[in-house]
Amino acid sequence: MTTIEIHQKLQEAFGDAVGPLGEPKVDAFAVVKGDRIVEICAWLKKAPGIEIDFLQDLTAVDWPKRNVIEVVYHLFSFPHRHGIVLKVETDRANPVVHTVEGVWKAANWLEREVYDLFGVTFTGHPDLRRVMLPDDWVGHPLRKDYQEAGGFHGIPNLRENPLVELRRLDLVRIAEHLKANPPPPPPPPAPPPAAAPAAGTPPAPSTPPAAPQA
Amino acid sequence: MSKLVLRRVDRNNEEMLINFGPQHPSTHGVLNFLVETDGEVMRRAIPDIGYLHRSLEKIGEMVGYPGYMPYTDRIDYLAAMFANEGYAIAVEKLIKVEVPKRAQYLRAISCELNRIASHLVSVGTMATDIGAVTPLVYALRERELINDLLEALCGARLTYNYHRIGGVAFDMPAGWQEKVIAYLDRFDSSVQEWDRLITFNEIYKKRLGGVAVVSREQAIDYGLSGPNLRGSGVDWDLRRDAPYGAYPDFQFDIPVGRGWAGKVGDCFDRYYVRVQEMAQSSRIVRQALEKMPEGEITAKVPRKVKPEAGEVQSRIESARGEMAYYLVSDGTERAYRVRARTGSYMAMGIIEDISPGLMVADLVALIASLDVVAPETDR
Amino acid sequence: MTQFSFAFPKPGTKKLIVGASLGAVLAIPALLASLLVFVIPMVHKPLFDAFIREKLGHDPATWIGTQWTYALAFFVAGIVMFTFAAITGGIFSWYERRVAARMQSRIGPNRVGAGGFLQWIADAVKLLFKEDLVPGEADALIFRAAPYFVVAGMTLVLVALPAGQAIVVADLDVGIFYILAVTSFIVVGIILSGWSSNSKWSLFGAIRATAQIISYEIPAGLAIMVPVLMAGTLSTQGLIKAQGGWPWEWFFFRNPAAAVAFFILFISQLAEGNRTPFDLAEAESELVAGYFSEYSGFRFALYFLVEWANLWIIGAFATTLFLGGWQIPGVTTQTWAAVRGSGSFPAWGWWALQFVSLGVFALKTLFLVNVVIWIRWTLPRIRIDQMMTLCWKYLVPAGFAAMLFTLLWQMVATWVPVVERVTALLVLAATVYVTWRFLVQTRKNVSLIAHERVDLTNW
Amino acid sequence: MSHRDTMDAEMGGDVVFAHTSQLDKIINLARANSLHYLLFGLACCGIELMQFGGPRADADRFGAVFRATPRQADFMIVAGTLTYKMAERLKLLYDQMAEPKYVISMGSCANCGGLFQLAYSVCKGVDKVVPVDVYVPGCPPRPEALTEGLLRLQDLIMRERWKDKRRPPAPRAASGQA
Repeated sequence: MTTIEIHQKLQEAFGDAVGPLGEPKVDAFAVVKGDRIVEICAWLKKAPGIEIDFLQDLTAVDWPKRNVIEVVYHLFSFPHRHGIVLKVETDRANPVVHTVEGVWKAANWLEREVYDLFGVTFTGHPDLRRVMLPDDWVGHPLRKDYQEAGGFHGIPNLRENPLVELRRLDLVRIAEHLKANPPPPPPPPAPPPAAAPAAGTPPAPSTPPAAPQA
Repeated sequence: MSKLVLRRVDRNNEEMLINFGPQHPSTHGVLNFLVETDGEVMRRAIPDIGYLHRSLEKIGEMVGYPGYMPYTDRIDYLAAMFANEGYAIAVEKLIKVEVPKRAQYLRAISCELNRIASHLVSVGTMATDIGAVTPLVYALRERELINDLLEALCGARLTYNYHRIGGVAFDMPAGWQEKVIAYLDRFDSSVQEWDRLITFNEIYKKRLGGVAVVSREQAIDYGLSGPNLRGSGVDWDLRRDAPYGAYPDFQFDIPVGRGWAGKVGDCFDRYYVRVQEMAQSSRIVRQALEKMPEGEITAKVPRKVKPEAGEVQSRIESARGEMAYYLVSDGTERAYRVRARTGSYMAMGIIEDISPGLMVADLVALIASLDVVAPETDR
Repeated sequence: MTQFSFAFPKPGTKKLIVGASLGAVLAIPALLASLLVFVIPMVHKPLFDAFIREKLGHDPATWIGTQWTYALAFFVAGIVMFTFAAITGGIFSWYERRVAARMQSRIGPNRVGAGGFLQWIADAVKLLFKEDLVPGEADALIFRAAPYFVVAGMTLVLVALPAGQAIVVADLDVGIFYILAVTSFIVVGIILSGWSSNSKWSLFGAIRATAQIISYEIPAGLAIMVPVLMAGTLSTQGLIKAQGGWPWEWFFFRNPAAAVAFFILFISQLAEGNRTPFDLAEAESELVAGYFSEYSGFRFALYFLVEWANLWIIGAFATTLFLGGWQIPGVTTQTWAAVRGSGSFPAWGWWALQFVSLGVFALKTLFLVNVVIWIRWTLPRIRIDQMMTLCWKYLVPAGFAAMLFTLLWQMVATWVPVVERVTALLVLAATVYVTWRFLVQTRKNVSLIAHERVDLTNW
Repeated sequence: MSHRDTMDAEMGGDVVFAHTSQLDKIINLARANSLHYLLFGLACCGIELMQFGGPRADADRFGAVFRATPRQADFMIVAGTLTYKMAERLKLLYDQMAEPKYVISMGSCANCGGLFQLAYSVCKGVDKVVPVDVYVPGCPPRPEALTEGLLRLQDLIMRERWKDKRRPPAPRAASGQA
């Protein structure tokens, strides 16, 4: 059965809860209403000709312009070797979806990751807590508007560009040398300090192993 | 381990809580298990991951399509070729580019050699976790030779960055084919040597037979894939059942768990499936080298990869199960969302539910047999 | 900038280092052997009285200093035995790392001295200079005392363990009983170390080690009963004297049950020494480092010393009981008396024969030590419940059966003495055949891996 | 430039290389030739760390045996990407090691955060958490490069004087913000 046939069967069973099948810009998907997702998945798992028994992937995509976080379900069936992609659109301010852990146990950890990185709360989840990030981490990183906290537990996030560091050491040594033996003629003009090279991408510049002050 | 978890563990403190710590010789990489044991028998092993979370999916959104290729190596550095190939196939699907035949063959060869290397490490560390140190060094010796071959091919030992969008980076150097054939002759006798050394060792079979059995339905329900799925008796391999790249041209069979040392789906099955897969991979490489066509090694791909808006998912059979890349593009030259679904992450999900009743020594065997590694789990 | 010179780049020094360590490779075992042969026999009463009478010119019975010099002599003998244990422990640590590396097609330590022979000295000196670290919340007193229990347990065994015809510190007539009693010191030390380091891993390792060592003392005891029944004495020297020099006169071959008892004893000794496949206590991959995971510096060196000195004890104990100890083939007690000659001090021939008896004993022990090392780097580790079932469901019943069979066997042997000689030859033939089959199989396996060339040149 | 007997303090580590007496040489010779390293393989460099103990670049030749507990380790090879969540564990383990302890930072991820400069969860360099003695460049560095790092560490140890305290107690992180 191809994805289109599955989608027709879905629309017969659930009517308007299942949105139209997007035109296949490479992969087709169907948008589904959030509150009936569990029924749909349970039905897909038990429907005679479909039997989708393998939750291949469950992830999320953040669309700030449409103010929505899509939870994407990639489903697949081993016996029939066919699959379909379902999406649930949740409000970006307070994303809530019911868990499908009852249907497939694989959803347990996938949903925990989506909660950790996107902040989508899955009601009914047995053990919803952060899986990747430390528990006292602030914010959900994979959202588009995530601001980096600039360090964690006092460990700074910045590394000064090594060239700047070495440049400064040269200046210190030259000054020291000049002070040690002031040359009779006027000292040659100190070479203009090279502007800190603007790194191509906007990431924070990196410092070398900073010398201790001791 | 967070306070939330401690609340879940019952507080009559009759059991002992141990941190099977992030820095532990037998947790592959930095995985942590809070193990609640009553003496030797475990009540529960709660996995705690994230010690190697390098935010690869966030970087995917900041770096251009071609720029993300070196990062895919780090998603699973033991099977870096597969990560490259998965990402390359996903982007090629997105920009609808046809990869020339020779490039597909080179991809298949490099991937299968990398599968052997990855299985060698997995099988070797499993033997060490059960207590025999010598097999690990034998595996490392064979792996060192594969490192030389792949270094001759693409210049790196571990993080290859060999595949490109639309093909491969370099062609085979002169004389490389004979070197690979010579290595495979040696490797086939080494696999038998390996079986004599450890696989049919009485203590090894006793330690792994019938331990942590994962039934067929459980494996599918928890989303296991690759050797873990085939170890439980499910005959499913993406290379044969959803073929991609050059795999339709090769004949190879898929080893499936048959309960060699106990029940189907126990630790020994998952282990022995990997040993047999290594032999199959060397068969594939031989066939690929014989039928290697001439021709271009990369298709015409524009300098600035700017796919039109849409989304795609590519699925390949990596050494640790099914690796799928889900790319969403919004028309710019940077991906809008990059998602890598990996086999180890799903395998971590099953550990907490199988571990009650096992002994601490069996937890080590279970982790090794599921072949979970930190980079794939944490991404 | 001055170029900093490393410690010994000067051309002459390298030859000096290699020469010195080659000398050490020969000198250290020779020094140990001569120490044993010349010092230990002097401690026994007849020779010592003769020493006082001739050399010091006093009558041993009446002279008040006899007891003091006697105590001094035993003190010297104690020091000799402890240095012997320490140095053999060190040499075995180097030897095991080389053999393990060679089994894993690696090279193993070869930077310190010729072939890395002085590696153990480097380890010991480094561990001496480490920080004396006692974990904060550890029970400091017991933490510091624990290693010395283990070392005491190991050293006391050497008192009754023979190494040559007259080379035994004290030939107690309850030797075997004493050795079994003293090995339990090690268990006490392990429990203390596990408990006092106040870390879950150490406690885990200690409880496992205790369960293992205590439960394997039962099959060991039963297996020891077989040679004791055959020899009729508990004294270690007596046991060896009851066996002859030739292999068919060893207990191992004279009684089929003794062959079974040998394997039971060997397995139990492996378990008591925490050697693979029974190294559950310090399981690298499960318990990080078992009961000594909180120890560092010199206390950790003591644990390592005991682990490797235990190798010698495993080998010596099994050789004494089953493989005819120091009996030199063809040399009977008459020859010993003849060589000793009259007069209070034995003639030079006697001392030379002592060297030969020490050599025979060492050869057999080192063979068994090699087997232990070989097993360690081949077999995986068994689980704790399997270890328990192996002990209580297989070894203990087998031990009882062997003991009962020996009782019957003794009666048969006394009625028809030729039966014992015939079975000895039969068992010897069977062993030779099995060894030959094993070597053929090994050569076939090695030839299967055609590409594998054994390269012993890169020392 | 004025000739100075000690290595430039700002550039290299803060260990003063001074004249070592004959006794120092003997002690250091023993210490340099039996360095046990702590198993701390984090990421890809961890696999090269396994190869470093493997058959070809055999660490056992130099007397370097891996130890699982920090108590019995002389130096720690931080091999791989250090994330913030792991940084506290690293500090804990470093403090548990017995005193004459050293750190080899292996791989560019450990040296300065490597190719994960954009990552929010990666600590940019191990020397923000523990003082580092030898930096081994490479991603991942070859086992031979790590052996070179080990030899550099042995040189470092050979030149130390035993009587003066080796290292200021405060780790670099406090002064990392140059």
